[in-house]
Amino acid sequence: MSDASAPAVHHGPPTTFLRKHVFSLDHKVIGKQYYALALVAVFMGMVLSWLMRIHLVWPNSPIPGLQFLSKVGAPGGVMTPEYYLSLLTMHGTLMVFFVLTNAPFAAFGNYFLPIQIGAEDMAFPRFNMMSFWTTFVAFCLLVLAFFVPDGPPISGWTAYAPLSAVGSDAGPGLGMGQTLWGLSIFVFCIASLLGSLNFIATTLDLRTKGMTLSRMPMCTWAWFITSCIALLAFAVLLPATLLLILDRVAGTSFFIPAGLVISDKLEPHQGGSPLLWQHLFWFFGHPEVYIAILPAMGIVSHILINSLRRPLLSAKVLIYCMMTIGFLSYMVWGHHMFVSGMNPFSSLVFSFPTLLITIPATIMTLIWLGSIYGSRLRITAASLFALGFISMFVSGGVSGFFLAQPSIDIYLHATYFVVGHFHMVMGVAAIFGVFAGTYFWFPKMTGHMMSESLGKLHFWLTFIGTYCIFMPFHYLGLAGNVRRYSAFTDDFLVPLVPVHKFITYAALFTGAAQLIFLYNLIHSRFWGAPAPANPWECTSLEWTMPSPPPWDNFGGKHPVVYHDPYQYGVKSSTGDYIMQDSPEEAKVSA
Amino acid sequence: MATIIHPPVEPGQQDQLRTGVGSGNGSDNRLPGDGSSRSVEERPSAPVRTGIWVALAAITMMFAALTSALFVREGSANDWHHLPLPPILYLNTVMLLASSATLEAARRRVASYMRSAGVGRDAAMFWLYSTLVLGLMFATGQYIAWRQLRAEGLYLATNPNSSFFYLLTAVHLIHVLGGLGGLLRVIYKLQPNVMTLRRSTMDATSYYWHFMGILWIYLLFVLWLKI
Amino acid sequence: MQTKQIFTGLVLSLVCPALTFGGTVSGKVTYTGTPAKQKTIDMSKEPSCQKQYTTPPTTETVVTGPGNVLENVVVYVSAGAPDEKSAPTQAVTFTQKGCRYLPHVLVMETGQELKVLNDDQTSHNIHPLAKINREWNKSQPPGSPPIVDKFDKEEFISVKCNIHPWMHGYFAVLKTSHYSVTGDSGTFSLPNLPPGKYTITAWQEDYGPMTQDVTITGNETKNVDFTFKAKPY
Amino acid sequence: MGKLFAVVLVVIALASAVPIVMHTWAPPVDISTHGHAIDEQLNDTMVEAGLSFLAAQILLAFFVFKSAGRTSSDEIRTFPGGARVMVIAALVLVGTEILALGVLGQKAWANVYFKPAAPDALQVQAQAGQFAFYFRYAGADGKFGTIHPDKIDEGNSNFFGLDPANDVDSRDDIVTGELAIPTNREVHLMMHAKDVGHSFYVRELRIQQDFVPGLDLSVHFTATKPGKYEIVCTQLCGLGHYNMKAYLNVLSPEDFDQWLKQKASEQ
Repeated sequence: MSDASAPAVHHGPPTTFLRKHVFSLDHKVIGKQYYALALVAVFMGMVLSWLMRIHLVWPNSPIPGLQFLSKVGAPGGVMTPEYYLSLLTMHGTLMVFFVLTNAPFAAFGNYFLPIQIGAEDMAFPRFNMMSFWTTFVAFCLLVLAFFVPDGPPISGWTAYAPLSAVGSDAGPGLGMGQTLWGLSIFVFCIASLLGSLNFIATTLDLRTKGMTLSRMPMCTWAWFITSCIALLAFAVLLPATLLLILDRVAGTSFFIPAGLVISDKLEPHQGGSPLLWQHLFWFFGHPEVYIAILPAMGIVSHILINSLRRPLLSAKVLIYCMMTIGFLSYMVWGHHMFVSGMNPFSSLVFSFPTLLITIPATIMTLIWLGSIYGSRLRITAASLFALGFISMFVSGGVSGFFLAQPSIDIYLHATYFVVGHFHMVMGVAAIFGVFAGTYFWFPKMTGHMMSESLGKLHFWLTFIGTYCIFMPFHYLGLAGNVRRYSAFTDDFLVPLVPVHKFITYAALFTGAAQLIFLYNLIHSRFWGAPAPANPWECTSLEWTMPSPPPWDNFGGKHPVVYHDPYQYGVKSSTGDYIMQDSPEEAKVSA
Repeated sequence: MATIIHPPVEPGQQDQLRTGVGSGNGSDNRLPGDGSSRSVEERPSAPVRTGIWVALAAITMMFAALTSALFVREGSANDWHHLPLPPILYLNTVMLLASSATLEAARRRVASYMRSAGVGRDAAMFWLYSTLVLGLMFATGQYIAWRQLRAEGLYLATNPNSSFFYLLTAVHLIHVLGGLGGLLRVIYKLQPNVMTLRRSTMDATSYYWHFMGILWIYLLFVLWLKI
Repeated sequence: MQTKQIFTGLVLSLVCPALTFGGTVSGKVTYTGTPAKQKTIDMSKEPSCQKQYTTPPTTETVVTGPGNVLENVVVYVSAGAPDEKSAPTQAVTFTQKGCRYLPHVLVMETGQELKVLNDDQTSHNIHPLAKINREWNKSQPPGSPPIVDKFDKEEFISVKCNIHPWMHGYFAVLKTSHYSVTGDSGTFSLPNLPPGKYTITAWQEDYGPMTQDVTITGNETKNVDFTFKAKPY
Repeated sequence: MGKLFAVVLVVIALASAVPIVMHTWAPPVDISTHGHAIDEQLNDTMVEAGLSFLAAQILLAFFVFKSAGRTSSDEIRTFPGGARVMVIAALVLVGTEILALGVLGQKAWANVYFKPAAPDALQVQAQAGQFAFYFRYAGADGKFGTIHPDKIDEGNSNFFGLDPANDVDSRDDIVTGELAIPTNREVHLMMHAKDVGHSFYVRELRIQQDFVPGLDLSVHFTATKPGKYEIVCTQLCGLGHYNMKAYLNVLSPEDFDQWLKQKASEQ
């Protein structure tokens, strides 16, 4: 009756163009679609950040051409304060949801999770296709907000109620734009839930013969743990946004208290609780940080091991650490609300698990470091970005140490210190993971090699550039520079403007450097040298098949797995490694 | 109907698996625990069955969030007017529970029908259809409950309690309708000319349906509760 | 003689209404009782504006002059006069200077162009809390071009700046061109009214409207005074 | 290339540390009685976090430097002690760090939040609205008039929605746009949000507290040094957020009484 480890839906080779490239059921195509969407989103978000940086240091001078983007938002090219906040909101939302959640998790996960466990596809290919196209709808809804009359939302990616709930009385951008934002996130949640469900079922049921849980590669583990986190996190954000939308369109009062007077107008609401939104949002919001970073950790470990030519000191410990982090991420949301008027005792309750997270994080870092010791490190674009990830993860991690303590948070909360912290640890670090993954897996995904030299150039510029951007953020925070300001008119902020100028130049420079990556990506896709099956001498299953893989991955056969995934530093017929599916015995390494 | 993915393992291969000792210190190479050295008929789990449990976990989380929101909101201000539940809800509850029973009966019939290919299809169908009918009656009952509240002038935005009442019942009803969809799919797959039903699909559908019943009891309790 | 005069008058009135020797309604707006004490505005939030004043400015809800006269009262023909065929072409301007509105009450005709200027070193947001017309809320950084808009329905619109909450003024959007705003003398005059029955309305932002009927027969000047009852709070 | 990476990384790590060590962009001088605890906490954390930052980056650089370019001819060496050492190190080092900081931090936090305001503290009400702060002193009768949201009329400078016509308590309330307080006397600030969320942040006071609509919160603090400091909003509240501020005017007790009299006359 039951047919064990085959997808619930069998699908033959795609025939029509639509099935091949658009509404494809093939996890590999869907993975690429996610990647493409993330690529569009990341460049949009980057341009928005450029505009913000420019406006910050030259607030009253026109930005040529901006008036064509929005006549109201930038009359004569001079950005209005509300338009700055619109860009800020859109930047945050695009980056967190459509880049950091999509690229390392949905894109690479979709492409490689089934292959790495030896399955021919995801457990539910139709769900898989649906989850991508739902995400796409969410993306369109968000971008649509750029074109509504009163402009995109201005309440930040955290959309704190009541600002996000009371509607256009509270200012431009809080009408149609904010509603579209809510709808977009609502739809995105549904997509992510479908996706996570698929990942979990696939990992549990479609592992091929011999692929025990302990034999799964690090990145598969990371994707699996991440999908467990995402399943529960988005299941909370979904109803939260539903309540927000109802407050906006149906006149309910979930988040809007009584007696609000906005522009001399008494709002017709009663009794709602703004803190309720903050609790629901951050219950999702903090795990979301790990949804962004865990896949990057997995990818980086996978690539690092490959370029170190040796197994990690202990893969098991690393996996347990990831699980611990995932578990703890549900007990720490309150550390975003230390000064929000929670009961001061609960601040301390939230502070301790937050500090505890540093322990698994430190263990992971030390294991990465210790594994580099005495290895045969191969420097490639991928491995450089992997090493860069570790550096960024450390830099962003230590600043979390400050913010985890309520007393210090009194001073640093809502300053650029926070901005620097999360940009480094969840922004740049995760993106470095994506870059590493791209340089590593591009040959497999497209059948073409990427230019290594351009890749390395891209790394150097990005690595130095990002440090130039985000380290100064911490200094600004220490000086008490408040975030989310569209101009620095306060007396104590004016002296800091030179630092902001430096950051702006660094941002423009680093952003421009990403064009090298874009060029490399597109050029190699069409004119890159043809890729062999296993260019990096890697052991996991995705490298046992030709590049790019056939539509059914293993060509109808099902691989049998004989080893744990990282048989490096051994003597074998192939060299210093043994593929997971080769029955060959490993000689004790010399 | 069973498509066997792994052919039963030859003894030689089995030994290979046993003796396969890897170097390095990743995981130890014990005999694969996912049953690769057994033939697949013995393997209990199938993606659909796992998938449904995962889905139920997500749904649980969602309603946990919604109901905890209810409790927070109830405590956050003194504008909470407790609304008396329309009595028809209790009738609906009975319907839903009854439908769970009928579906369980149906599941058993289907199983036996599949084992003894071709015998006892009508019995299975009868129970399936009666589940469908009961489910639809529940849905209509919920709709009537809304009508009664509206007649009393209690709308979505009237007061926090009515907001949560409409919200919870509506979200639950949407999930119930989803369950009915699954039921129709099962019925379709049992048509003589189709006959593509898998045991796992049947089970998944019934787990989901039972869960809807349990969830409803919980929601009813939460809505009835006065703090 | 007589006939000739009337004839020329008629011709002129047909040719250019502006020059007709019609009647005039003029008068004075005063109050009785004690008006509320105007509060001093605390601009400490915006030093660039604060330093423009030697003595701190006060609110302008009720502006009085010597002899109990009321300023900033809009007096206009609310009924009797034919609606205007077309709005005047020249725009009215509303200036933000020293974090206050000049003028405090700006009268414009429906469909007449409105220009909002920012003479300050800080950015303002102009937020007309219109109820009949379309409400809008745009901010205007220093150095950005004037905001141009128009209103097409008759309404007294309260205007505010959220960035500087004390900034408050009024747009009086009227259907007629026969209006006048009282100055420090409290007097007004509505000239060039062709013979007919008219309703004259005086509107004060705090005390609301008062109306009086007046009949104009030919070339005369009718005196109409308005007296509002002041509230101490 | 690996060696280059190591060098660049060390340079970056050291360069990042310089401004911290030089105190180029440090918090301003603390003017509160509770702030020193926070500053100590900040400094301790800076030392521990800074050291672990440098240690980790330099270790990474060092290992990369050593192992880059080693070929298959060189044997693979495992870090002495392997994973166990790492785990123990993390547990011991970070564990103690956490305990130390956690406990210390608790004290600093307690100073601010767990002590109730002194009964003789100066009662001031702060209202945050789009996009300005307004402050209210009880006046001669020492009683605050009640707030009537429907009566709020900013054009008429009635920012709190007072009703002097019927509410006698409110007639002598002193409403100002700047927060003046006397030195060395505790101030009990009762916070009220008029429309959306805002926040009260004074760097020099080491105080940051959100205004949450529908929730009446309060903070209390004692300022020690006279001077003019900026109060800014740190909770995104709309288009004027960046320009939402007020001045904190710390005066000697005599000057404060003077100021209060003068403001009372202006009401």
